[in-house]
Formats: sequence, C-alpha cells, structure tokens
Amino acid sequence: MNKYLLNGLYALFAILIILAFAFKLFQPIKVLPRMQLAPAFNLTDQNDARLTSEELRGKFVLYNFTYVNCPAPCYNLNKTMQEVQSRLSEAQLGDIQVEFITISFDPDRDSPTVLRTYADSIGSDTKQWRFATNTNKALLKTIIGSGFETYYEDKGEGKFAFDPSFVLVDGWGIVRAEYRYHAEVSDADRIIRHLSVLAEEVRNSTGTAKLAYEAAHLFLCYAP
Amino acid sequence: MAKKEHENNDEFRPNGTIAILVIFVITTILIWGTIYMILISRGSTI
Amino acid sequence: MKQYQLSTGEKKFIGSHLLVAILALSVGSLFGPLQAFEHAGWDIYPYIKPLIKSYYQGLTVHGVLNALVWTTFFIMGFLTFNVMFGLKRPLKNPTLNKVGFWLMVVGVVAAAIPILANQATVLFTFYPPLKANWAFYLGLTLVVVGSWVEGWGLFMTYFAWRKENPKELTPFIAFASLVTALLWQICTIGVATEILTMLLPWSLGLIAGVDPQLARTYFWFTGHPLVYFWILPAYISWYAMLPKQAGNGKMFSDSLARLSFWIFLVLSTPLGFHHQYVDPGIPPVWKFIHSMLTFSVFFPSMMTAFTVIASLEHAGRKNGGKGTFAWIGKLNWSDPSVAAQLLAGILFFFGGIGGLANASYNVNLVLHNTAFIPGHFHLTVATAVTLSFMGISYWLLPYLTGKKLWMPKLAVAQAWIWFVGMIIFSNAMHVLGLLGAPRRVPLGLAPYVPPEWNSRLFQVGVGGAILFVSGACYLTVMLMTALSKETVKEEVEVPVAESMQDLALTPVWLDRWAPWIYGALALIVLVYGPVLFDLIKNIALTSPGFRVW
Amino acid sequence: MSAQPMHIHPYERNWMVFSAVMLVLFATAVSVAAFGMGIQVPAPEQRVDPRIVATDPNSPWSNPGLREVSPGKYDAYILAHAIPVWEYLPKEITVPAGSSVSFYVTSSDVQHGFKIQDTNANFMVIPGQVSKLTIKFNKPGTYNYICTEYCGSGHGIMYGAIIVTP
Repeated sequence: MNKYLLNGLYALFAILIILAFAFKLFQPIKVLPRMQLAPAFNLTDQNDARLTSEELRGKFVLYNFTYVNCPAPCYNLNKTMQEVQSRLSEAQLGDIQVEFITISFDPDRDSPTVLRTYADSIGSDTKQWRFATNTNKALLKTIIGSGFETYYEDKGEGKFAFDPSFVLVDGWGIVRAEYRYHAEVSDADRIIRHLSVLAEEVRNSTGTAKLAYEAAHLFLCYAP
Repeated sequence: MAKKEHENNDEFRPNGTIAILVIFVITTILIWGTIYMILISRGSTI
Repeated sequence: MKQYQLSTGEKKFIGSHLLVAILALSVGSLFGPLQAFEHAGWDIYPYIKPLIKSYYQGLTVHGVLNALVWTTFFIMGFLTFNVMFGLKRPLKNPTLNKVGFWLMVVGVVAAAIPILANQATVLFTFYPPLKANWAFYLGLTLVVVGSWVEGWGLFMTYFAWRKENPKELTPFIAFASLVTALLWQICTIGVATEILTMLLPWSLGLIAGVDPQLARTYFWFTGHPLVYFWILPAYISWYAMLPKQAGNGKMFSDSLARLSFWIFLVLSTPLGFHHQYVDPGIPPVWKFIHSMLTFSVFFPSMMTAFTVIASLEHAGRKNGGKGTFAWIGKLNWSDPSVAAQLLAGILFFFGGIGGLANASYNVNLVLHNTAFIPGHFHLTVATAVTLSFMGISYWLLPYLTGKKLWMPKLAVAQAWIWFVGMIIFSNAMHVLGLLGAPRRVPLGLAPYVPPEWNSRLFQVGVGGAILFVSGACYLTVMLMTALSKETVKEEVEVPVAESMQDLALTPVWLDRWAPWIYGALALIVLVYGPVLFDLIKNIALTSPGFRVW
Repeated sequence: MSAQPMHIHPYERNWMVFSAVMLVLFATAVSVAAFGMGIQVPAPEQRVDPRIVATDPNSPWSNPGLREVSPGKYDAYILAHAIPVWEYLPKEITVPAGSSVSFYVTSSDVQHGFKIQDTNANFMVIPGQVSKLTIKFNKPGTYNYICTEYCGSGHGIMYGAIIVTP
C-alpha cells in the first residue's frame, strides 16, 4: 500500500478520535428529545381568565397536574415548582420567558376562586405560575391523558389517584421532557438543567449551527 | 493463454463450492426471513 | 521432506494445556446432559444434592468449565504449537509462557473452589448484583492475566523470528495464531476492567455497590470477541490443515484468508452492543451502529466459507471426486480428525444463520434470552469449536505423545454421534426459543410451560443423552490413547496445506501489523468511547450485592 | 510478498459481492422495521435508585400496577424482584382488546428479564434503570410475562399474566 495513503489513513483516524472525544468532553451541543406535540387546550385560570395553548407559544412551559383537596400525604409537587421558580437564574434563560402551569383535574371543586385561594396559600407568584382547569371533564381527560400522557383517575368522593409528574414544553409547543418518577437526580435539578439546554438551543440554533443541532437530534445527543 | 509469472489459483474452478454456498444462502434467507416475519407480525413497540 | 520437530519439553508444555482442557471438558460435560434431562422431565439434581445443590450450580459448572476453561486452555496450547511449528523456532522465552500457564491453572482452581462450594452460582456471565465469593473473581482475573502473559510470550517469539527473517512472509498458521492471540489481548480489557474496578473490590467489601449497566457493557466488550477467540483457532485448522488431511488439498486463497483474519481483528470488538440490544441504558443509535458493524463482520465469515469449501473441493477432486457434489464423499471421512471437523463445519452453517438473526437489531426482540440462544451457541462454541478441537486432538495427541490413536473407528463414530445428538438438541432448542421458551430456566419445573413445548423438551433430553454418549467416547479415546503402549512408527505428520496461490502474490500490506492494530483500536474508541464515557461519567454504584441462590 | 494489488479469483470476487448484497438487504429490512414500522429496542429512560425504588412513596413502583392514561391507553409500572420472593408486581394485569400499554419495568435487587409471550416485548430489567416499551394488544387472550434472565433459585417460577378481555 502507498505510504502516503497509509499515513493519510492514520491521520484520518486520529482526527476522528480527537473530534469524537472533543465532542464528548466539551459537549458543545446537547438537546432534548422532541417527544410529541403538546395538546391544544382552552382552560380557565384562577382569575377566571382564558388560558389557551396558543398564548403560550414562544415561552417554555412547565406543567404539573394535581388537585387542591389532595389529602396528606400528598405528593409535594408545589415544592418542586417553587424551587425551580426561585432558581430560574441558574438556567441562564436570557430573554426567554418561562411559565408554570398547574392543571387541576378536579373542576367540580377547584373553581377559579378555590384555585386563587390555593395559589395565595402557597405563596406563589401568580404572574408566572398559573392554576387552571376546565369544567368539561371529558375534554380535561383528553388534554391531560391523551395530550400530556399523564395518568389520573377519579376515585369518587373527591379523591383522585395520580402519579406525580411534570411536563416541559418548548416554545413551538413540543413536549421536550417528562418527569414521571423520582430519578436519582432531583426533579428540580433536572428541570433547571433542561431549561438551560433548551434555552441554549433556541439561542444558538440559527444559520449553520442549526444543522449541527439537527445532527444532534439525529444522533440523539440528549442531555441526561 | 500466456504463461504466468506466478502460480495462481485461476485454473481451478470450484463449481461445487458455488453450489453449496447457493444452498446456504437460500437457507439463510428462508430462516432469517421466517424470524423477521414473526417480528413484523407482532407489531410496533413504540 | 522432514518436518520441523518440537522438542520433548515443548511437546509436554503443549500437552499440559491439552490435559487441563480435557479435564475441564470432562467435568463440565457431565452437567450438560443434566440440564437437558431436566428439560425432558427427568430431574437428576435432587439425587446429587449433597454434591451439587441446584440446577443453577450445575449450569454454572457447565458454562464456566466448558465455555471458558476448556476453550481457553485448548486454544492457548494450540496457538503456542502453531507459532512454534509455523515459525520453525522454539519460544523466545519459554519461562514466560510457563508462568502464564501456571497463572491460568491457579486461576481455574481459585474459581473452581467457590463454584463447587455453591458460593458462586452466578453462571458464566456473572452479572452483578449477583455477588459471588471474591475468589471466583480473582480466579477469573488470573486466568485472563495468565493468557495475556502467554500471548506476550508468543509475540516475543514472533519479534525474534522477524529479526532473523526480515523479508519473509509470516507462515499462515503462525500468522493467524498471532492475530487470534492479539484479538484476545485487546478484547479482554473489558472484562478485566469490570472485575478489577468493580467486582473484585465489591466482593471484598471495599466498595458498597456496583453499576450493573456499566458492568454489562464491560462484560460484552469482551463477550463477543470471545466468540471469535473460540472460532478463529477452528478457522485456522479449517483453512490450513483440514484440506491437507481431507485429501492433500491446497489452501485456495492465502491472501483472502489473511485478509479475513485482519477483518476479524478490526471488527470483532466494536460490536458488543448486539448482546445489549434490549438493555435499557444504551442509546438505540449506538445499538444500531453496532448492529451494522456486526453485519460487516459476517462478511469475512462468508469469505472463510468460500475459501475453506473451495480448498476442500480441491482435496476431493484430487481424490478422484467428480460432479457438483460427489467430491464430498471422496474426502477422507474415515480419518476421525477430518470427519469431526467436516461435521463441525456443516453445523456451523446453521450456527451462522442463527447468529445473524440474533445480531439483527430488532429481530433480537423475538429471540433475546430465549432457548434459541443456547441452541445457537451449542452449534457454534459447542460444535463448530468443540468438535473441531476434538478433531484436532485426534492428531495432536498422537503427535505430542508418540502414541497411536486408540480405536480410530470409535473416534469417527464419536464425531457422528455428536453431530446427530447436536442436530436433535439444537433444533429443539431453536424451535423452543421461537415459541417463547426462556433460556437458563429449569423448564421441567416452570409453571408457565404450555403443552406444545413438551415434545420439543423431550427432544432436548434425547439430544443431551446422545451428546453425553459422544462425550464419553471422546474421553475414552483420549484416555486410552494416552495410556496405550502402542507407539507410532514414524513421527506423526503435522497436516499443513500448501497455498494454491503462489505466496509471492500475497500483498505486503497483509503482513504489516501496525495499520490493522491502529484501525482496531480507533474503531473501538469511536464506537465504544462515547457510550462508555457517558456511563462512566454518570456511574451510580447503587447496587449492593445479593446472594439469591 | 508482492507489492501488487491483491489477486482474487473471479468466483470468489462474485461471491464477496453477492454476500455483501445479501447483508445490505438484511440491513435494509431491519432498518425498515425499526424506523418505518416502529419496532424499536428500548431507549434510556431516567435512572432510579434501586435501593429505594420500591419503597419511596413518590416512586410509582411503590404502588405498581396499571394506570389508564386515556381510553385504551395505559401505563403499567411493573416491579421485578427476587427478594423476598421471585415475582413481578403486579402478578396480573387486565386490559380490554385494542389497548396500547406502555410498560415501565425496573428491579429493586438483581437483574431480571421481561418477555411477554407472543409479542415483541422482550427486554432486560436492570437495577437502576427503567426499561420501557409500548405494546398494543389486539387479540383477546392470556399473555404470560416471564423472567428471561437468571436471577437466583426462583428464576424459573417468576412470571405474571396479562389478560386481554374482548
């Protein structure tokens, strides 16, 4: 074999390895998977105002699903929401806005007034964190069950069975992360990390970099 | 045919080998195909 | 022309490998039929309870002794023989090879004690968090390290030969043996890392937990090339020895034979994920890449099939064989070594097909961990490899001891019995797997076995019984040969086929080592690096040990 | 040794081309099934701590079982364990025909396997990892799920059943 060809081959291999390792070590591009489209919805919030999926376009939205009368010991989802809210600066979002939405699956009891009282009681910043529901129960089940693929079940007498879960949706209305069960890393930590990964993608994926990001999607370079 | 500088295996025509290998390939495709069809018939996983 | 001769001491050294190998095979094979009988509903384990506590302990003995000890010792002995005989020179540093051999022996003993004491019933894959006694892990480490040391001895011998013969083409059997030894050096890094960084400290109580997903990844880094470490010595014999034995045939294509060994070296390690297609912790894209590489490594096996069959056809035609298929009958079927290897080769076709199906990414969903898998590897390691090794030993033992082979007719019959028994056994296992029967389960007792499986389970038992008879015949022939007083009149000839192609035509780059080694390492880093990096970075030593047997 | 290009017998060259074509065909068939028909192998889910996964009240495996997400769509959280006994929790699941069930399976001790007979669900269950696949059950009947990886003495008796009602 030609000596130059051989040296060329060595060089090619060496470059490939260095590239692969550089890519791995510095992790220049990480993305979140595009899981599915978030459902379109039309809810009523704690101020009796309309909350639609349309108006959330362009913002990152973190959803969770619960109900006000959840008896103790109830999954403490609010704590995670609050922790993420208070640590948002860590995610370095720049001018990207984040909304927090808690959807109640108990419209019979969780009227806007009840939701407002609830929001006040846990001391949430209701500009950023909204509580909403829809009195049409069938529609609600479609939104949360089929749309967000999250389980809840009416057990009667105002009691519900549900799994504690969060869903992160990006500005294009695509579900990018689900937090369905306690992983080794706390939910809040992962949500913060994922928000910053998403923000980076939104900021950087323009022009040629967009191709790199598409490649990252293709090769499943998912952030843990 | 001009005399070659080196001895070579060109003069030997292993026709039996080809026959055996063709049988092998057909068997492979049949068996592999059967298992593949089982997979397909059981539907998607995502 | 007189062949190169090994000294008595060298023959003894090779012979001691053979001795340990056959001892391991004889103990390990005792338990194979017991598993098969259990499937058929004749459970013998309750009767041997004082000795062997359970089906799984028996399965561990069977797997470790047959798949790891028998193969490794036979192969190291055979490779050492090939290097010396092929290069026509003694080992550069025989002491080093002896040290390696004894390390392996000590390792086997260290691992055997906890296995026999039911302290290591973890099967030969020893997946944590099943936690064996530390001596088991230490023993395995010593076996691996011993085989490394023996490998270094072979490489030193090659370097010395190369110094003396700077321009010469490495003789094929030495070349192929060195590639096999090198493959082993590269691939065992995985299991060595697994044991030294996780399992050994964990079993000694130095760390509290292990990461099972990472451990599996290390294991299968070694686990698949291990298969090639088993099969390549059989390939050496099929390529370069069998044509000669079968009828003074010549090796069809020297250069393609060498090329296929290089492809095996480069491609057989970076595809271990095809054993982990259904592991939850590995991204599908990498599994897919490994599956494509697995398809690529099937390619040199196809080349091997062509070259070997064409060489045999050459032998058959030399013996007066005519027609498309009639030459097959003209091969020296009465030579037990030939019969064993030809039959091994025939069943390897089906082993190859099964392997291709296993390796086909999502097709694995149908087959993963079903009885199809043991059905498959009883065609590969337990027939293509084991039966070939038996065939090799039918000339190697007389060569080493100077004794005449005892009852060659029984030896021929042994090969045929094995062939028939294995067809019955493995066909039943393959079908059971497709029907959904799991592997590693005492199916005779399993509560979910539907009646449709019963006829196949019975066939498994029948096949096992026939294989047991064959194994017994083999051991009898070996033992009687070793004990016999009848010596051979002349030196036993080592069968090495000439190349049909002028060796001057073999390209230079097929005898250069560096590019291939760099290529192999680069490919490993490329396709294993990113996943291992992630797994190690996110390592979670959260699994304490369990002893649930 | 020669510096010329390698000599290959024409028969053998044809055979090499032919086997390469066959392998490419197989690879294509596999890709079509994987990316076209959605017959995929498990992908990494989130990692869990096997020491607490069965006891932590926030973990769905502390209350394993079937959840109806929306009509005809289910999540099944299944726990495999060898301690105290070899079993899956729950041991039995009932769904109507036509349901699509997402299985989330994990282990609280050693490695297990999970294979639902007559379906494409067949995967490893590894402590610390969650294995997920989604299977649609069209035909009524009983589908056993069995353990396919050695997990100790009781490995052979470890199984459960999915009952698909018409």
